[in-house]
Amino acid sequence: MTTRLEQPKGGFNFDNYQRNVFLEQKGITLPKMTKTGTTIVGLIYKDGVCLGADTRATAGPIVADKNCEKIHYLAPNIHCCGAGTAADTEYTTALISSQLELHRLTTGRKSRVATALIMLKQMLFRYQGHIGAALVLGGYDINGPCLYTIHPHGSTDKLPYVTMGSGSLAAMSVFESRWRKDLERQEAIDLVKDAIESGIFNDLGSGSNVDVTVIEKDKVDVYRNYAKPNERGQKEQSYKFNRGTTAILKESIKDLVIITEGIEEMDIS
Amino acid sequence: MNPVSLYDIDSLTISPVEAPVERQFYPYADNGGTSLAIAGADYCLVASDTRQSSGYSISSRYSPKAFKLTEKAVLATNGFFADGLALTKRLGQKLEWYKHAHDKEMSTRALAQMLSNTLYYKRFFPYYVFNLLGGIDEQGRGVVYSYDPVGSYEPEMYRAGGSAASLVQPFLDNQVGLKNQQGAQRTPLPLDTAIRIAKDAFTSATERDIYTGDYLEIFVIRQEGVTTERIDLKKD
Amino acid sequence: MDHFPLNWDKLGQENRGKPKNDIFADAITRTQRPIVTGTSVIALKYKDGVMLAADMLASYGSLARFTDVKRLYPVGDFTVLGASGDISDFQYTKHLLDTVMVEEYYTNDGHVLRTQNIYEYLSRVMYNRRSQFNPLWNAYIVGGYNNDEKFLGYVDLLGTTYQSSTIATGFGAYLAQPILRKAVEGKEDTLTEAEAVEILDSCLRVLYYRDARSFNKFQRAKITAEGVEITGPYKVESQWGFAEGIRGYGP
Amino acid sequence: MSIMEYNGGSVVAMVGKNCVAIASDKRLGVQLMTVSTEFPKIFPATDKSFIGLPGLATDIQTLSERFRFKINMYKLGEEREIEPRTLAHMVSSTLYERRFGPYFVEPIIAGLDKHNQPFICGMDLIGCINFAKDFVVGGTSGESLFGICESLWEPDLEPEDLFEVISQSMLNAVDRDCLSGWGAIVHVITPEKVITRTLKARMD
Amino acid sequence: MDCLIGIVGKDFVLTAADTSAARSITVMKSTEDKSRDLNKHIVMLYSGEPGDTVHFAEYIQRNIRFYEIKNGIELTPKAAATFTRKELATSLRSRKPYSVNLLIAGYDITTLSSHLYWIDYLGSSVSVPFAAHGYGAYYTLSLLDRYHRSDISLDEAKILIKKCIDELKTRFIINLANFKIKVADKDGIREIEI
Amino acid sequence: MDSFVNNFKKSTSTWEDQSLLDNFVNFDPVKEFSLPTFDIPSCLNPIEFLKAHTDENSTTECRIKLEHGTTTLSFKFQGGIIVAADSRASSGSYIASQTVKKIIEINPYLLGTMAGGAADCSFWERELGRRCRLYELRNKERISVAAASKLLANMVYAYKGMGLSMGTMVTGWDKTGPNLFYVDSDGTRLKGDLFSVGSGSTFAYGVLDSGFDYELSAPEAIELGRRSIYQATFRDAASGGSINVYHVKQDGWEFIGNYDVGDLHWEYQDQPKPSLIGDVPMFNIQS
Repeated sequence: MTTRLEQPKGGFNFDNYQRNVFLEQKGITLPKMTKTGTTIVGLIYKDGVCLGADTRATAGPIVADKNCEKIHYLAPNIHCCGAGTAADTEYTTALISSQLELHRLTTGRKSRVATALIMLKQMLFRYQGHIGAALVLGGYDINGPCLYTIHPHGSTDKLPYVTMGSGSLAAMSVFESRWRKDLERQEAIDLVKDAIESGIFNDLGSGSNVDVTVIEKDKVDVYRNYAKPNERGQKEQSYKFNRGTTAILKESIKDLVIITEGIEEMDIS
Repeated sequence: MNPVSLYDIDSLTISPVEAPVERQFYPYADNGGTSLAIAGADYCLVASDTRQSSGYSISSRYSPKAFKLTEKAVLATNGFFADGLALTKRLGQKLEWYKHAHDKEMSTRALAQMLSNTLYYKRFFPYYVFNLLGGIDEQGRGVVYSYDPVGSYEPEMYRAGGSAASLVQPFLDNQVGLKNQQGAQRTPLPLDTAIRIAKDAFTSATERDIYTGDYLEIFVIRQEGVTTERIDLKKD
Repeated sequence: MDHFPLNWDKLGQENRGKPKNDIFADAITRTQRPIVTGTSVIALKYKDGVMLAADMLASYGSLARFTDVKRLYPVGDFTVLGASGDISDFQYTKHLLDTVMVEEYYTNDGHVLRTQNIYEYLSRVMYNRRSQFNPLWNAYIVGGYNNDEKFLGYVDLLGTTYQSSTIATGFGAYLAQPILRKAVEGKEDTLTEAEAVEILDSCLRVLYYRDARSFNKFQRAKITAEGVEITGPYKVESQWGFAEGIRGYGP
Repeated sequence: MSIMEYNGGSVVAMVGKNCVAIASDKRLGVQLMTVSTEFPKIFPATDKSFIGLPGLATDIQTLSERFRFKINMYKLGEEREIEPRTLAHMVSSTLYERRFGPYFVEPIIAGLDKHNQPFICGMDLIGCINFAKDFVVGGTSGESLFGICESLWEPDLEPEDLFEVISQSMLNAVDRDCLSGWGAIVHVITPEKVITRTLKARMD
Repeated sequence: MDCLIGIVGKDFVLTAADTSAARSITVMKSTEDKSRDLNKHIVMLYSGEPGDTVHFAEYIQRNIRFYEIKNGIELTPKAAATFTRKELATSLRSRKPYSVNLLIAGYDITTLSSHLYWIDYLGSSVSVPFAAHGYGAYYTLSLLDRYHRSDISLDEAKILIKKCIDELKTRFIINLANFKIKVADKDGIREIEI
Repeated sequence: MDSFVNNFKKSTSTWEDQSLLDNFVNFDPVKEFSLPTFDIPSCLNPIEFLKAHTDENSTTECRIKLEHGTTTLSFKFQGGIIVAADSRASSGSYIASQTVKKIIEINPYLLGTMAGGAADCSFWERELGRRCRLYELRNKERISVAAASKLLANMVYAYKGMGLSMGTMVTGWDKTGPNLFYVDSDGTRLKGDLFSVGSGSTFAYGVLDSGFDYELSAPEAIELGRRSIYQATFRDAASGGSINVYHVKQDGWEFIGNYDVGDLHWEYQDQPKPSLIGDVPMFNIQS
């Protein structure tokens, strides 16, 4: 009856795997994870890269999150849109982001988009598609604007305009008919917005708002909810209840004592 | 009575295979969509969104799936649209025959039972539809009948069906059925409140169910006849 | 729909609705699947009537087998049937419709089948074949113009039907429909013929770029008060120089 | 039957005006048989934050202990209470660590941060955080809860109004779900106090 | 097919376990004790995969004994249940998990109260006023709901458990011939007849 | 070759072939007692096809969720028969309805109960009602409960293996006195004194057996029935809603009442539990 103090160590933990297989053998089905059906896009314009994403996260047919953030920060000059299993895109980008930070600290140089690309594709390839992250990677480094897509199995693509996710075809139809070389900044943003909106209105896995991030040389603009084409209107009536509507069996109240000490507390957060 | 016929299962033992069987072909699809019906003292409200989808694509933004069957009844079908349409056409035919045979329109109560039987006669190859039948009875009171795909039905005061049924139903329980509310006044629900509740139920369902949206069609059935109203829902 | 990106190339009609646990796995008498297939048909309503367009390719698997197949078929004077999916089933449907039209003609009572009637007939045929587990492996668009009324309807192998001001089958449902909806919704009664042609051409171009089973040889049907007019074969202009200067797939 | 439905149970959390509320049902079942009606799924994390853990009962217990351990370790190491947002990330990484052999819970966190700002969030079973401004739900009545919360919730509810809204949402949602219910418990957290109430519910 | 029942009374816990050990379609033995005394005041009833059950029960029994020898403290029922739950949940994550359902019944001499813990093979543990495992639960739980009170006396509890056993004898398809009844209270564990 | 021939043989299973006149105009006396015919899907194994769509554990994408889950009971006592049932219909874990009438009034002197597939029960018991009425018209005498239950059993037996799901109790009072039969879709038909059917039946049996006595007074018997269903709804997740109680008497059945379990629980909660020692009445009967 000894107790070991568990210290967190890196990497995945497969403790539960055996058990879950055992449960599955007993005829129990394992649940779904939150996926972002998603439309994500990116394009290269005259002075940089413009990334876009919708903001709907789904769990099956249900919208789990109406305004989630799908454009992730990787480095000051690199951002990355994620589609697929939501937690995977979240953690994959976070992991690579921290590695890039360390890399910058070690080398004292700005991160290159190619570095991020290689790190991402090697990581995804290592997990053979089990990490379900489909990414659009964009950034600006000494080679100028760069744009890549990375598939869950680790294959990559390099193109001037790309789309991913379940709404990729809807978005691509906009790009294919309106993209041209050397767009102006505002034109690029508008095109990206239109592509995302095409996904939002035609693909059920995508919805809500448009997020846009513009990366230029030494300048990144994050437009969270750049367009909100789907604001919910006013409800017909309020459904406030009279107090005491709900029947109660028991009640207990815990008062919180607010301590104000003389010494200014040091902000350590 | 012919005793043989009582045990005669010939119609079942004939090999039903008449044509080459298709391996990949799957005869059903789910076209999504939600409906609700509320019965009032002298009206019945049937509301249904008009999105028809297949997979993650919207097939049509305006493809109504609630149909006026008689002057006193409206049927909302959710599930597989082709089955719903086939069922509606079949009911329409039967109602026409009934009219010619009896020189009157079928009452809503009789229609409800007929719908149940029609569904049950497809017990072994069911229509993949979840029906709501809303109407007014002989006394002019609102009635709602809800069905499972093979024809089990019951009269109710309010009901939601379709892809967002489980999202809408608790709200109706609370606001129409006044469930779990202490000291709630149980007065008959006026029509305008019912319409407001229906609209809010659908705007809420549209927020969370990807298969519900585009337009909302509200049928109000009263003694004087059926009126229709169409409002916009979100299109994402 | 499976939205795992690697499965996306399998999208479209041929993979629709395969049961996950295939109970018929060891009970095959004959496998039926589309053999020679046509890809998307697209259609829209505009000011003067209805327009449909499709390419002229019939593929045999991934082989571009026949390059001069007419997939837009006039039925009567004011109706056009656009077909995607199995070509032989389409030819059978043409035969069925011809028979109906001929029968209607020789009753000689002056009554002509309107687009709605043809559409209704076709959708009942499709639903009936589905109910017999012996579907016609197609997705059809029926467009027509009768008594100042524009008609555009869709029916597929399951008997699923809908009407809309813009319709696209096959891959077009993903690639062309967004363009069509944006350009047409709300403008059904104001779009001129020239604009409609331009919209269709831009859809066909995108489809030619992105649909691997498409072909740069198209037909376009126009149904107006004057009747049916089928134009083509014609090509759309395309540009493939977008990735100039891009080398490789990575850094 | 899905593993998330094996024991049943649901949790919901909502934001009000300078307050948050979190509610859970009390059932523990084995598939359709109810074993206990005294099994709340909400655990206090700090004075002003709670973790709700709907899902498989054994994982609820394992994780509640694990989080208690981690929260205490944090307090010992940092000499301060853990903030709800920090807690959310801690829970999330604990879950994602088991990406390929997950715990079957969908945690929900509700609390007030050090500036007494409301914070709620929900997660899927591998730790994808959903930072919501209105409400989050989890468990077997998830769909029903989404629907009714979407209709009943409105911004800036006072604590007592928030209590009514969350209670009515919970009660009506679990009444449409076989596997949740048999009583409910609600915690309303305000800067001054934590009000805990046990609701009178249908017991079928 | 095992059946375990436990009832918490005012100052005691009453448990019953059937005594038949079956294999395939044969009853191999009809006097099998399906319980282990964890210490003077705690008894553990087990059912589940044959082999796993006894092995796991004795493993827990020995470990709790070891703890007591080492530390000189008797575990409370709650502590014993928590320990057992954790061991079970851990074993479930191993290559060869124990598939055992348990009832842990005991009298807490520190608080002078009686407790019953229901633990299933997944490692869910819950404190309940009465519980049953196995198919028997489907017949007896409603009876226990109907008649159980928190201040039930031992004599009444005995009648109640008799009612449960009688119900199983009438309705349950398998003939559970005998039951072993145990009581844990402040004086320790003892077997009784009903 | 067979399949080739079949191609040219006229199909018998399409619905167009059914004459619509059948339902309204033609009257064929032989048909009155023949079994209804149903559309069967033209695939190789229609039973498997159906199972794949209606089975609880099927993973097909368009699963047809049939409503199910129930506790029903009925028992004979000196004053007749008590029939009681809950009112919940669930599909999956979603509660589709809390107000199902699971006791079917076949006619003024016959009752049937509903467990298993709701549509199966109501359709076949309606059909049974029709046949009983025809019997009555033909023979100027009511059908016996035994005969009625046999009719039902024979009808569903013809479809055995096709996926019907029905567990019902047919009760009534005929010349031989009160009668109670259990009939299910396997074709089983049992005459008995006390039955409970459905997912919560084991829980109901527990309370029922312990409180049952043939000599119970009518109010006591009614209370026993109600109590047993209540205890089942408490433990069984698929049972609940409200309790309907019927009493079958010599001159037909009487509807006793509908009791919402939500309120009943708190009512029962306030009542003291029965003592287990001594000869104390088991129930607190009000009025």
